[in-house]
Amino acid sequence: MVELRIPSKAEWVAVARLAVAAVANRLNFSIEDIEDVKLAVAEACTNCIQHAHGSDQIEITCETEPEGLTVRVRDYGRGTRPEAISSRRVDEPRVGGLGVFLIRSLMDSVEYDVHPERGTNLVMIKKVTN
Amino acid sequence: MVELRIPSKAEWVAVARLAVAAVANRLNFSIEDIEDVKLAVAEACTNCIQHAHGSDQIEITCETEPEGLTVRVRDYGRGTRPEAISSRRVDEPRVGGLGVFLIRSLMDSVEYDVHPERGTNLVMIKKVTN
Amino acid sequence: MDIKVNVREAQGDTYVVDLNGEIDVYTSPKVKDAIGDLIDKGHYNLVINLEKVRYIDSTGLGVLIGGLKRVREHGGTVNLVCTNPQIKKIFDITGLVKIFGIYDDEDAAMKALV
Amino acid sequence: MDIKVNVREAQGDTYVVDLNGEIDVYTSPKVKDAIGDLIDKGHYNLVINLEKVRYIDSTGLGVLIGGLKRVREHGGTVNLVCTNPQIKKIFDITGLVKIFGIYDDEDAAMKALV
Ligand SMILES: Nc1ncnc2c1ncn2[C@@H]1O[C@H](COP(=O)(O)OP(=O)(O)O)[C@@H](O)[C@H]1O
Ligand SMILES: Nc1ncnc2c1ncn2[C@@H]1O[C@H](COP(=O)(O)OP(=O)(O)O)[C@@H](O)[C@H]1O
Repeated sequence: MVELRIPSKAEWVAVARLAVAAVANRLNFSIEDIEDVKLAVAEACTNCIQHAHGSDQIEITCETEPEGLTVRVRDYGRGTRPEAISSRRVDEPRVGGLGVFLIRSLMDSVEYDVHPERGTNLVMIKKVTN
Repeated sequence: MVELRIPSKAEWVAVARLAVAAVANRLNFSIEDIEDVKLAVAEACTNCIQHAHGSDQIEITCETEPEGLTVRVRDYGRGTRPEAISSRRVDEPRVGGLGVFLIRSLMDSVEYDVHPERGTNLVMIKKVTN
Repeated sequence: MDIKVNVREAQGDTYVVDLNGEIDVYTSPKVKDAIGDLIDKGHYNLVINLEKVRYIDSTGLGVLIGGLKRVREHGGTVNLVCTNPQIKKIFDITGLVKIFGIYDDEDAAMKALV
Repeated sequence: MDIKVNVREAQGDTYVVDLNGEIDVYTSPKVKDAIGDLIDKGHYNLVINLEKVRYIDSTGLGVLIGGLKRVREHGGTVNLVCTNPQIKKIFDITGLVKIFGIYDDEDAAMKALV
């Protein structure tokens, strides 16, 4: 298991996505799959920074198995209502609301554990296809 | 502070050096400086893997300040005698013994805290020059 | 991990914004400022060249959508140049292909403006 | 993060080992095996082409030194092709420039063998 902790600040999101991409690189993923994982991790971290008020750190853990990669992203900030974690496509130009949608689209399994005080715990899995 | 924990296995050293390089990228380092930091971190992790028997994890932490980057690499394995952490140049072809020498050459400050049971704690600093 | 932004005037009253690097939550404010400046100065027909963008996330998409909304209020438009397959895929998945004109080269993006 | 190894026969009884990628504690065994195989088969004059190597650490250096030691026992030698300034610096710092013949292109490394 690889564990990473970054400050909940915009400048460190790139560290998280590059580290997780490096982990994913050890599995039999295509370049496209690795890009998917990178973006999903970045979206999850961005949401911690923008929405999880009161949390100063983000914890990212990666578990690798031959069949796939499990990434957990969690914060300890004020969480949201489960309904907020919905996702939508864009039919008219509206800013925002794409992060969770992208996470759900790019990963094979996405589970949000949302808690108003304990923060948000996201577990997502990308499967190795070939 | 950015914290990373990897299994003490050869395949994860690349994750450590890429993550630390990404952290270093946020400071005003030259590309050459970033390469120096990358190699020093990799050498430190390689030594944990090859010499710190009984430790299954390596902890890497990065602290950034405008003046420079402090990287700590520590294991919890069987440590060595302080005299072992010496360094040498190569005058005849001999395999091994270059890791600590490179760390000392590439970083601006290197401190080893070596303990036979508690493991090895390496603190190294790279200063921003310009 | 960073973004370079370059703004240049093209034919007519169109402006081209060249982006080079990665657009994420950290770098997108720089892109937002560049586009906002152009719009503030009354330029409503823009080509944003993403050919050298290796990575974009939802905050980057948000900046592009925000720019498009603002120029549309003045009858203008934003066309994108994009060839990177991963980034094209993101525009596809999010349905943004239906909202932006996305072109393979700057010439085509330019012609489609006027 | 990975290494590609390609071995090819050149003029005389010399062999060229092309390396492409990063040589570290994880990937160096692959390089060691390729060089070891050549030596086991009685080839003692080698050019190792590092032009496409972006990164090398002390385990990679150790593999090169180990190869050199073995061929020298048979009167052979290992010449390196290396242009990357960071990697040249590592050979410099460690004093390995004095032990290896390091050349800017394969032709020069080849000529210096014979
Ligand atoms: N880590 C988190 N902590 C608190 N709320 C979150 C978190 N992640 C997502 N959310 C909620 O989910 C909503 C949808 O997120 P997203 O799709 O990324 O769009 P946006 O961030 O633009 O609102 C957010 O507005 C927020 O209410
Ligand atoms: N993390 C560590 N745990 C235990 N011993 C260490 C550690 N780091 C360095 N050493 C000691 O320092 C010595 C010199 O290391 P180095 O210069 O990298 O050469 P090498 O690894 O080839 O022996 C090692 O042989 C080992 O005894």
